[in-house]
Amino acid sequence: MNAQTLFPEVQQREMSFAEAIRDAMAIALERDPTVILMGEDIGVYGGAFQVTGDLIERFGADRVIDTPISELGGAGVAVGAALTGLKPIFEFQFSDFAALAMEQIVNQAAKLRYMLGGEAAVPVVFRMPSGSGTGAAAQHSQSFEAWFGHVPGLKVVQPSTPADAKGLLLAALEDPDPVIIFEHKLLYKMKGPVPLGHYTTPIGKAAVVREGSAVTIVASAIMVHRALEAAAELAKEGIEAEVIDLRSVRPIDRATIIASVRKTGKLVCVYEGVRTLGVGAEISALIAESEAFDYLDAPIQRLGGAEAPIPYNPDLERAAVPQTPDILSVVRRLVRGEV
Amino acid sequence: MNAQTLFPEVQQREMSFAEAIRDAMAIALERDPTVILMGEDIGVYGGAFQVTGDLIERFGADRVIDTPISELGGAGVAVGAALTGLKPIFEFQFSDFAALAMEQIVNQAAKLRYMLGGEAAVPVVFRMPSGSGTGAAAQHSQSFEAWFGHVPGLKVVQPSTPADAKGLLLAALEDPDPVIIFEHKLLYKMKGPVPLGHYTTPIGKAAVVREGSAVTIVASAIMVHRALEAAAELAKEGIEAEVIDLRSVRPIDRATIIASVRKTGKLVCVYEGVRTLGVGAEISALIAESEAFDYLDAPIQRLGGAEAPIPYNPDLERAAVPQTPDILSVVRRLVRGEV
Amino acid sequence: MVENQKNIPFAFRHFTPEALRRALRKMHLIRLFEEGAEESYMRGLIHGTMHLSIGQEASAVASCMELTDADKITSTHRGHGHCIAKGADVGRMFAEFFGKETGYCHGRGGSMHIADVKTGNLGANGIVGGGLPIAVGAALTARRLGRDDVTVCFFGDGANNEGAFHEALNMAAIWKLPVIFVCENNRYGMSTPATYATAVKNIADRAVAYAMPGITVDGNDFSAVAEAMHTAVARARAGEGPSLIESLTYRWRGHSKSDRNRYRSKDEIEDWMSRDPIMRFRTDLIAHGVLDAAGAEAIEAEAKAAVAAGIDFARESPSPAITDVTKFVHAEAAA
Amino acid sequence: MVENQKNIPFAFRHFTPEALRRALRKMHLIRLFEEGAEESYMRGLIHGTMHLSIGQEASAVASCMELTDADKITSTHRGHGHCIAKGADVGRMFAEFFGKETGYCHGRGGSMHIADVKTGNLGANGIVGGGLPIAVGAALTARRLGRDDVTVCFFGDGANNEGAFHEALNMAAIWKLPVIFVCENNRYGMSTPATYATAVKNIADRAVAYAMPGITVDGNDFSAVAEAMHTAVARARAGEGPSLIESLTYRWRGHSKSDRNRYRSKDEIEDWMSRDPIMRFRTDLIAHGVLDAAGAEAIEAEAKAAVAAGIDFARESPSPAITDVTKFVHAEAAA
Ligand SMILES: Cc1ncc(C[n+]2csc(CCOP(=O)(O)OP(=O)(O)O)c2C)c(N)n1
Ligand SMILES: Cc1ncc(C[n+]2csc(CCOP(=O)(O)OP(=O)(O)O)c2C)c(N)n1
Ligand SMILES: [Mg+2]
Ligand SMILES: [Mg+2]
Repeated sequence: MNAQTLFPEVQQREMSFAEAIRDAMAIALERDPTVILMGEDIGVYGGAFQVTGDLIERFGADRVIDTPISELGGAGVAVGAALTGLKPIFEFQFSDFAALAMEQIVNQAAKLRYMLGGEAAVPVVFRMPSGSGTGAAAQHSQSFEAWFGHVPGLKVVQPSTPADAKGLLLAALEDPDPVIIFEHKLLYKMKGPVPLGHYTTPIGKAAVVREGSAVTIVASAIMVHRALEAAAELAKEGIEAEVIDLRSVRPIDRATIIASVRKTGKLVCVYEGVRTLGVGAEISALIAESEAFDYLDAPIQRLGGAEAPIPYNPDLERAAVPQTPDILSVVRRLVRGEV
Repeated sequence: MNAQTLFPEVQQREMSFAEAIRDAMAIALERDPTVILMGEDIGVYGGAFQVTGDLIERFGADRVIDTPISELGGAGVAVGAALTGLKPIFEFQFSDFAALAMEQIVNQAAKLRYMLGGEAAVPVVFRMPSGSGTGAAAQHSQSFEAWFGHVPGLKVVQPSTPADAKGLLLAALEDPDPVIIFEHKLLYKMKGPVPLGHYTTPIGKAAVVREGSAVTIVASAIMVHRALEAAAELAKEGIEAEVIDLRSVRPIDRATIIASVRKTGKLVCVYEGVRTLGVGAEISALIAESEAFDYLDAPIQRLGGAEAPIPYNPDLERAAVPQTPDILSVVRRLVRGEV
Repeated sequence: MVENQKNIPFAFRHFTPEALRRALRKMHLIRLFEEGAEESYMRGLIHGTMHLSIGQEASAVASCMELTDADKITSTHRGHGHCIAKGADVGRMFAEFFGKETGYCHGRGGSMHIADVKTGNLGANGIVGGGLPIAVGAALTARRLGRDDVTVCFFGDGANNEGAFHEALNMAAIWKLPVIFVCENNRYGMSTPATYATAVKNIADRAVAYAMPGITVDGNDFSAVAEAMHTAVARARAGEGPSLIESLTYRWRGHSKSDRNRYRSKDEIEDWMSRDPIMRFRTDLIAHGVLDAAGAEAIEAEAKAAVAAGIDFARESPSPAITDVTKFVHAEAAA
Repeated sequence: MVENQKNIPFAFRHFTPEALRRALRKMHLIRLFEEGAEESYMRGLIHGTMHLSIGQEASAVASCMELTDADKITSTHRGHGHCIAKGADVGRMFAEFFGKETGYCHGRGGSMHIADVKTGNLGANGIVGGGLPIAVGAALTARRLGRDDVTVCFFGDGANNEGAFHEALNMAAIWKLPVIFVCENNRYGMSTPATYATAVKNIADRAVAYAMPGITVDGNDFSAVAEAMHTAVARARAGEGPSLIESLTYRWRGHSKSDRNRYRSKDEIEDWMSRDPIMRFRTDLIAHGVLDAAGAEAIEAEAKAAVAAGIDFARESPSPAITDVTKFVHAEAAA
């Protein structure tokens, strides 16, 4: 429940994360005739995770377009459409399949404006169901946000609440440049209050979702919920953790993170992607080079995914990414000066 | 000239970086009948950068295989061949085109051993001409090492000298798992002493290429040379910089970097890839979480590529990646306590 | 006599009664395995999702009839049938689904990654089209090492629109590699009809674009598939290059566990179910005197027992140690 | 009379003399532009590499004859000819090669990225096959916005083996989009002969795999290309879907500046040079009375002057400010 996107005076409704995204898409399709949806099985099937749902019935197959199983070509069609006047929202069935379309996303979409000296724009949105926890093993459970976060020309967001999922998608559609949205699969069924109608959540802004003074925990996507759970537990022990929902990987909200670490002097980064060269590496590095460095009174801690593909066995799968107890133990050790 | 790979007692010859790689491939083709080369125009053309050169004449078109322009398929054929008993060395014409083959490299090659519970191996080597400086603009100048460095199951190296280029390629061939080698295009013509015959340079080991006590500069690929140039200049000013050639991005040599920073208390990372989420982020983070943290007496500095695609105009292109004067100025400011 | 011979379908001329009975057993085993997996899933013993091949048994088994352990297959997310057809043990398969250390992948892969490289099964694949270039690579190995083994590459109608299909078939063709591309056209890629997603009517017609033979067969007709495979395998072993076989079939179940079947009618499903490929083969076997009704029953009962034993084995097997998350990422360092 | 008409090649029946003269001018402009670029490169005025289309002028110009500014093209690394054929100004093109702020891409793109989106040139592309799906997307926009513009997608023989080719043609076909795929088969992808890399003899035969019309034409015959394009463009505008045209041609120069031409013979090159498409067209124009020798000379001289003026413009133009490295990465924030 990020302060930035909740407007108490605005009417809101309880929705799941998936419903909130669908609501955003419906609003966009309604408001702007140039918006189209593309993806595999997003029509009558309603999307692999039922995110597009009944939109094909409401907006027709001309605007809710089932593609063949052709990720590279499909993404490229979206890029070409964006380049010539449409605003496509392209759904990858799993973010893992974006590995097939890196050429169109990275070599084309991200660079066209620049290569063409500002004479073109590619306002495309790529939606990517992401992360582990569904028992789908190594090729259906990856977290690629660090890859895209490394690419100039892209914007990359990771909502953690239904309200942000809607607001960031609507912001992505207003953005004149390509935006990648990572949607954690385990969040799709999560419910939360969502403002009705059109609104945007700014891209590039993190949210302080819990204030505290003892330690800063920067978390992304589903890890925000684990961090909040840990923070509630820690509070019982007298440890007041400040929890920041990263929300945007590119651009990253340096100011919010730096301000928090200046205050707490301790930083823990929690993310699901592989630890090495993951989002936590960037957060750590931006603090280590910033004015907050002088305020740091302990090493920066990173809790990321294991250095392994995601395993199938459910116990191994859980062990492969940070869980609430892992956050608890690292914060406790940090606060006690054990690291 | 990394100490680890030069053996004064061994016969050596002056070779270019490209020749050293060709020498390694010739030795491998000679020694091991299961080694094959694959890639676009690696036959009579000799490779876009003339690395394979005359190998087709020496080993025939059965072993030096020109592929159609089919990066995804070509890489996949190499993966399938590796899975069933060959040791393919697959050349991407430019590393940028690996964006087309991420699926086979990342979803298949990197994960097959794990997904199959150790029952299979994919001993493939991917060679990737990389980096900017040739006036080839945004789609032919990227540095993707951070992407692959983020992927468990892969090993990723970046040689900076002819001797290491040969030794790391031969080590990659002996490795039972997939290895990605980034070859900086501007290094291909660089000459240096190369031991004759078969030898390997260990994957996962950085090299201290200049000792010093005032500051640690960790650099990779062509940046090693710029760092050494800067260090020579700094020495005249009485600043003794220790220069580490990273050589291996995955696994990264934590021990060597930590030991150096414990000694110098100051760290500058210099790399050509985009600054955000680039290799320097990982180096910074590993120090900030390590026992060297307590020895740090200044913020960690990162000098990476600009947050932009590589531009065509040659002056802009140079401005887009770290140059020797940039290293000089950041080290001077760091040593003077200005950051 | 020659005339008579011609009226007998290929399979009954070509295979020994023993081989045909083994084929029937495998088909039953596949069906019962899938049913056992489905039930285990319902009972919460299996995690994740799975893609059942019920209805496609004839295609899988007939495709593997002439393969030895040295021959390779690459399979798909819907790969249980191929796996059994190539000779896998259902106990180790169930163990894998149950995430156990005794599974084919030691519990790391699950349904979408079952493989048995040693006997030539290079694995299921979670990526649609992922196995296509890998199969070509396996065929390249055979060529390079001077072996005469062939690789059979299974993929679906949906996969035929992936770029990997095009690149793989083109390379196999220009290098005349010993690979047989078997497209199991079960009319849908998830919810998307092949008639919508594929520009051409018969996927086998795409063979023209690679100057290779292409043939469309009734994938529920064991003999038709076996005959097409026989020709293609012989061609491949003779060094004459690849072939494309389109095997028309149907999956009775939804795409995966979360499918609500909104894209197809109940009538359509029932129509296909009324033409069960196993019963069809069994009837043919009896008609050609390969076995009698009691013999068929015995084969089915025996398969049932094997499945039950497999599930027991899986249930009783140990799980991997949680501390072993990073085991198998790389080869163990030589001790 | 009807009989007579039939003996006259399509172009001379279909286009006005004025249009044909403009076409000749464009062909000369392309040739002279390429020569000017080559010379500037030799003199160190141009950085990087470049891919010249000398020898392929008829194909580029004839393909764009019936396109308006609303129609789109996607081009390739060998795109100078397409760019000029679609109406680009050679001064701004040279300025781009010289890395100047006045260039089409303000010096950021260079030869491989020249585009002019406003007049429908969506750009050259450094990625072989990169433009194929983009072209399909442009055609989708036209359909969605109810416009009748078409997109012409240029690509090479080498590109036809990329997966992107397959995926793009399939989608264009199933959605019946207004796109014309023009494969300029100049016999080589870099050093690799199409006869080696492509499994099928005529690339146009691959159209069968997408149930679209496919035709192979002599790409050095202006009229033949124009006629095939006329049919395909009419089909596309009428909403009947895409076509594939294979235009057989040849590049006189090496692949890029670093090519040593080891994969082809001097004889082969000379043979093609002796059949210069520009001279062929010029001779035909004179034979059909569209202009006389003096008129042709005048056109060439005028093109020469335009190229010289373009080089001057480029040389005198300012370079971008070095501090502007990150300008154009994103839209400027609204002021
Ligand atoms: C590259 C890729 N895209 C999408 C998916 C999701 N997906 C899994 S199976 C499937 C349908 C495949 O259809 P088909 O090839 O016909 O095989 P079938 O399921 O019918 O056996 C899809 C879209 C995937 N796993 N990989
Ligand atoms: C994806 C990709 N692979 C490889 C290259 C390197 N390359 C540039 S042009 C070229 C040959 C292209 O051949 P073709 O499509 O026939 O076009 P032509 O050069 O003959 O005009 C190659 C291999 C590239 N730019 N992009
Ligand atoms: Mg199917
Ligand atoms: Mg060509």
